Amino acid sequence: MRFSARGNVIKIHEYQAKELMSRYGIQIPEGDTASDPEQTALLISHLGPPTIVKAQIHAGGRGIGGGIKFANSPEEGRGIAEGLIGSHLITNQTGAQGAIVHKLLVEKTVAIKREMYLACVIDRSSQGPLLIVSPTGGMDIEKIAATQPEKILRVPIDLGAGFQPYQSRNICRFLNLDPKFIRAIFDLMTSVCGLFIENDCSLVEINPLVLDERDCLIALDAKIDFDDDALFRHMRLSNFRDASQQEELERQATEAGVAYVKLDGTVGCLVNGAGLAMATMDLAHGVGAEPANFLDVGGSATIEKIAAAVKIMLSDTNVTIILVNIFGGILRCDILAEGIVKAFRDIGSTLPLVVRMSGTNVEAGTRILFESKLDVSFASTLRELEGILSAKYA
Amino acid sequence: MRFSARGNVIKIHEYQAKELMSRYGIQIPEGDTASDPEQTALLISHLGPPTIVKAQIHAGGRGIGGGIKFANSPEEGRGIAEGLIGSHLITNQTGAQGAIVHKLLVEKTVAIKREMYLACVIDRSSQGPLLIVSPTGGMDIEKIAATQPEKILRVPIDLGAGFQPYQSRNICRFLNLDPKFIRAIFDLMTSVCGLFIENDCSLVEINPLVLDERDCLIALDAKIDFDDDALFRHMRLSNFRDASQQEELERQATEAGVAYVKLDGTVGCLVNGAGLAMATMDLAHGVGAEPANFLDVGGSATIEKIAAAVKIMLSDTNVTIILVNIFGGILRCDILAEGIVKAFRDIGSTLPLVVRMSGTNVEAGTRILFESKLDVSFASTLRELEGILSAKYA
Amino acid sequence: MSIFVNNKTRLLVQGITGREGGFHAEQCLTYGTNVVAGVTPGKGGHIVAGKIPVFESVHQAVNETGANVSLIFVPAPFAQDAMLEAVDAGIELIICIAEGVPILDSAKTLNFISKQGARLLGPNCPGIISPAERCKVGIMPGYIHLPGTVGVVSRSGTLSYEAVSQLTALDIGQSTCVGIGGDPLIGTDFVDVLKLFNQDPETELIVLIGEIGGNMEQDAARYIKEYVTKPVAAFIAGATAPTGKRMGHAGAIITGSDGTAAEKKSALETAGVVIIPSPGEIGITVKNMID
Amino acid sequence: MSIFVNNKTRLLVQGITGREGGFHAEQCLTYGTNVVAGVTPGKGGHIVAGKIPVFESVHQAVNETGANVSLIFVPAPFAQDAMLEAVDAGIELIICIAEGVPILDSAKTLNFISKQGARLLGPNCPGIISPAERCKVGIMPGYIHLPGTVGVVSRSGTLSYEAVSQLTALDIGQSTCVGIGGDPLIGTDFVDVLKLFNQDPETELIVLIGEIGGNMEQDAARYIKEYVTKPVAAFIAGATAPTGKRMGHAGAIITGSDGTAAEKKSALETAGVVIIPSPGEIGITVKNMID
Repeated sequence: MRFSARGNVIKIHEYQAKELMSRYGIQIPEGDTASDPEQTALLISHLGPPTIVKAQIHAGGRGIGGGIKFANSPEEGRGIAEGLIGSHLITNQTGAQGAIVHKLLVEKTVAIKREMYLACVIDRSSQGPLLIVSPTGGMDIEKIAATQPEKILRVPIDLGAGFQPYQSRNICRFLNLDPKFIRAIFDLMTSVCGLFIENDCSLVEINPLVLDERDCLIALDAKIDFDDDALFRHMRLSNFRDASQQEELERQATEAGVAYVKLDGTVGCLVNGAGLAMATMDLAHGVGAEPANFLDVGGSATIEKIAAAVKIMLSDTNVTIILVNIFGGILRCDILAEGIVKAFRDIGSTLPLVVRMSGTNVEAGTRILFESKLDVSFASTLRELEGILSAKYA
Repeated sequence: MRFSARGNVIKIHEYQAKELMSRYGIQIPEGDTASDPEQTALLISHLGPPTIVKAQIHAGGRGIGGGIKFANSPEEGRGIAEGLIGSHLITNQTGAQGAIVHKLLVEKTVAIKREMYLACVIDRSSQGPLLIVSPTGGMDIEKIAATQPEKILRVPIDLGAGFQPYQSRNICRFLNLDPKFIRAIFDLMTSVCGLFIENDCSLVEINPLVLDERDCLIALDAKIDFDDDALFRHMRLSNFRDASQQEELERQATEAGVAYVKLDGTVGCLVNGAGLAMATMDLAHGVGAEPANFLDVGGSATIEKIAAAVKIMLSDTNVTIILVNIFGGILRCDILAEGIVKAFRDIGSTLPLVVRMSGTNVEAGTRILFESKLDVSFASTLRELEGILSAKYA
Repeated sequence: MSIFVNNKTRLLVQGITGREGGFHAEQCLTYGTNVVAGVTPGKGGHIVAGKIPVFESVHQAVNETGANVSLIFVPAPFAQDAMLEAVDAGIELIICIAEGVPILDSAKTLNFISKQGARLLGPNCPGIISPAERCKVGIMPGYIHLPGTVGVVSRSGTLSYEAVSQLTALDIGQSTCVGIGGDPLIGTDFVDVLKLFNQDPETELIVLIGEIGGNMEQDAARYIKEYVTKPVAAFIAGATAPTGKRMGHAGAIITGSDGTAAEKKSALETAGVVIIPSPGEIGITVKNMID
Repeated sequence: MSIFVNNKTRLLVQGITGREGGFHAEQCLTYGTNVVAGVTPGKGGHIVAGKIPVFESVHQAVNETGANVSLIFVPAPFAQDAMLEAVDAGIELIICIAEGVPILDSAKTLNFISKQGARLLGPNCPGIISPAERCKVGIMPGYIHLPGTVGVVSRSGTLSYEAVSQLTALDIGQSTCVGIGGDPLIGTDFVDVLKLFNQDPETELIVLIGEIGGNMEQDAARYIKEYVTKPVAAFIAGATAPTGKRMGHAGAIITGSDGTAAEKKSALETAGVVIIPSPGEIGITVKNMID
């Protein structure tokens, strides 16, 4: 899962990714979505078995988790749908609570000759989009990168000139595809690059990309992530939003516009700056105090935003203490302090706070907290903070 | 006029340029084309006078040449059309023979608040498209450049990033337009850049670009030239071709695929390489022998192409002598010689030739010409060539 | 001496009439920076902080004031436009504070910049400060800095303030502190800064503050091993971050094996870098290296 | 010495199995150039001229043979692809012979090249030759050249052969002859070449051959006036060409006042350049300058 300090996260389902790919001329298996067992059975009889039924959740690992099943008849499909729809599917990426299944993607199976891997991401060294291809499909690309790096080809795309024919020839050769596929590969890569750039994606992944028995290149599975920061120019992507797939506190954080990741510990961490937030978590962990969350309130936070962030932390019932570590730059300590006080008062919380503030308007902030009558321990350095926390968790 | 050694020249009429601009969202005056007086009158009554009637020919200077007239009634329009359609309009760019008028563009007049200039060309120093704007519209931009260079703003476009908002602000300020036009200027410039790049143009010119009384930016006149070398990827532009607007010999040259420009002298010049061709013309002029043409047969010429080029020269009745100056690189002298001989034999011409050949396969070429029994004087250097020509024209 | 900025810096602030822009322009001015101009379209002719003239465009500002460095405070969706405007107007060093710039905007901007020969710091960075030159070009709190000989370079803003505070508290001054920014695509990276620190006669020790995600620290390790002759201490944040989750910074997501804190620390250690074990021990580690 | 190419040049020919590519690859080889590889997709494994191995891609050719210069003979519509492939594979100097490359293709290629730090000569150029190094990388007839100390640079191919012939006929040898090409957008211009000739210890005199259109000759004049310490002679073609008509070369069209032969000659004359009055007098003018 990915989070943004701007609170504008859109994740999309496989069927939506495939729909978008199809609009760019990328071939996808014949199929459609179903929301209940009856529709599923109807769809299968319409498509003609054998079919594959895929649970639509915002997490990977569905195959092993039981979310992808073959259906050789409408009846079998109905049974699968009855088991899946409404259930919480648990995979290695969902966490213990699982993710609720509302929709199934039902597709006609494809007669596969070969499975390959294709993705497009942003590359730091070439400062633009990068295509990643591998003749080994269906596997986790990170696993391939770790064990068979020679099986991965990286093809940088120049934003001015676009994907080039020579790159298509190189990819074909690398994938050990017959030269007759050079044109098809060119068209596919041009489509993937167009989709990536025009929609401000952060990831377009086709895994596996398969060659079927009719020699067509088909996106058998599809994953698209977007650059949260560019969503302002793709407002129609909001239609893709599926609130049911997001952890409740993280959903609230998204709305409040703060970067929040829920973790399993008891120390609520309120920090500004991602680096300092991570360092603060490292510090807590170092003295045996496990963080309950990552939370970066960002630079230009308002009182309301801080208050919302604190309330989200406080509604995590595991939290027994709030650790505040702020180094004011753009964020001013007085605004931070007011936000904290507002949240504690609104909720009526009495949890203890350990606060270390520094930087812009630190005196005003300290005064506000001091006068608030909340249970605050002040630290003036990180080592003092470490000491206080260490004492509490000793 | 522009010529290409590849023989694929497309020039388009004002009404076609406006049609293309309109497809890119650029506003043009309300109007349509008419091919006869009746249609013209009907169009005027449909649009509602006052209207403007513009002869559609492939040359500028129409205003002074009498090709642009106001029509305050359908009857007046009919009269104008009767005078223009089928006539040869002579302007300062057509030459003495004029250009035939087949079509008129009839437009509703625009209530003009301001006239400005806008063009897009390729710029050598920024290595990409360049917008040229001026607050002085309706004039020849070269005249403005010569007399009021401070009235011209040059705005380079980055091919990767495209036209930028700050450039729109700068243009608005330069044109002394109210900031409320920043958005309209941004949209217009983005359209012009898109049109230029997507159609491989070599020139997009809107002169004048006018601001009308409703504060709309309108392309009152429009000119678009294409990059001949990129026509292979814009085959539909062939529909724009209007053979009636091209000088006959130049049209034949276009078909034969040689670069040919008809001039007024008597010395037919057959040269390979544009630089050497111009130098040869300079040399002839220097000894009082005026060139009848510029002709560059290009690099990889075949016997047929050479023969076609020679025939074009020979069909210019002013020509009394053929001057051949070839320095064989990619072009081989033997192929050249065979082409010349073929053309002279096919036509049965007896005109004298002065030939200077050098470079690849020069011996074989010389032998072919020598054995052909044509009236050939051979020169081995440019100074010898100069001497022979000088003697003939003394 | 210092790197990137000094007392010849003539600073322009883009977005100067905004809340953040105005606040920080004044802070820079107060610190001693030569803030010569501001730009906000539509606000040309205004005066900020009693003396900084505001212009309609960067071209005008550069023509009238000779500005050579620009600090950008415009909102992220307009950052590309502001950066390109600065490059186009001939600004040599552009520092983009904005957080949340679309990554393709950064890519296009970097492509344009590399063609034009300018330098970008950021986006999503706190800026640069050279205490001895009294030159602060960024949003860091100036008062925590002390002139000295330690060069600090960091991907994280607040964590670099933390580092500087600890150094200053121990009376260890800084030559220049550079925040390179937390985005996955940035204009100036660790290697660029290490190169300059290594050449800077005033810098005697380098503190590098990295974090999980990407492989910039590994690149830095390779560079240090081969070229850097000065002692380097490094802290890497995110040792306890879970895999596959994005920790705020767009650049801070661990993918596969090449983004973990452990791997980065090990690469740096191999290059002879002193690893700082805890974020509270940055200052003391450097002190021990000096003593 | 020589500029651009020398006996360390390891030449790759793209489009080597085509008619022109094959013919000229062999001509280069015969002249003495170290032609190490050819590329034609679909023809990998072939051998040209009895010894030049053909590869499927430039990357393969570079890996296997260490090629560092590429000569491109592919048809114009495919030239952009070929040039970008060469840059991407790490070729340092790319010479594009193709005539008729779409100008936006050239623009995109040049943008990419300037980012990657390679050099392009052309498109639409005859190439380079250094007689003393027995290195010919282009389509010029090799036999007309003579080793010596005159550097020749020209926008026009055949006109440069003419110039060289006249020099050689008078026993005046050439250090390097560079055809920069007749397109309006080219990778290497007069100023780039003048700079190198001016630094080259073996070049004692420079012949510049320009033509109507554009303002590259005026730029050259400015550069010569300020920097060039060696004598320069220039011929400008197109004095009799009519205004507004394109003389074959896409670059050779006079627009307005800044493209005429008269203006160019006057700019060069002001810079101390000897103007060659007639195309037949290139050799004799240089001889008079030397004597």
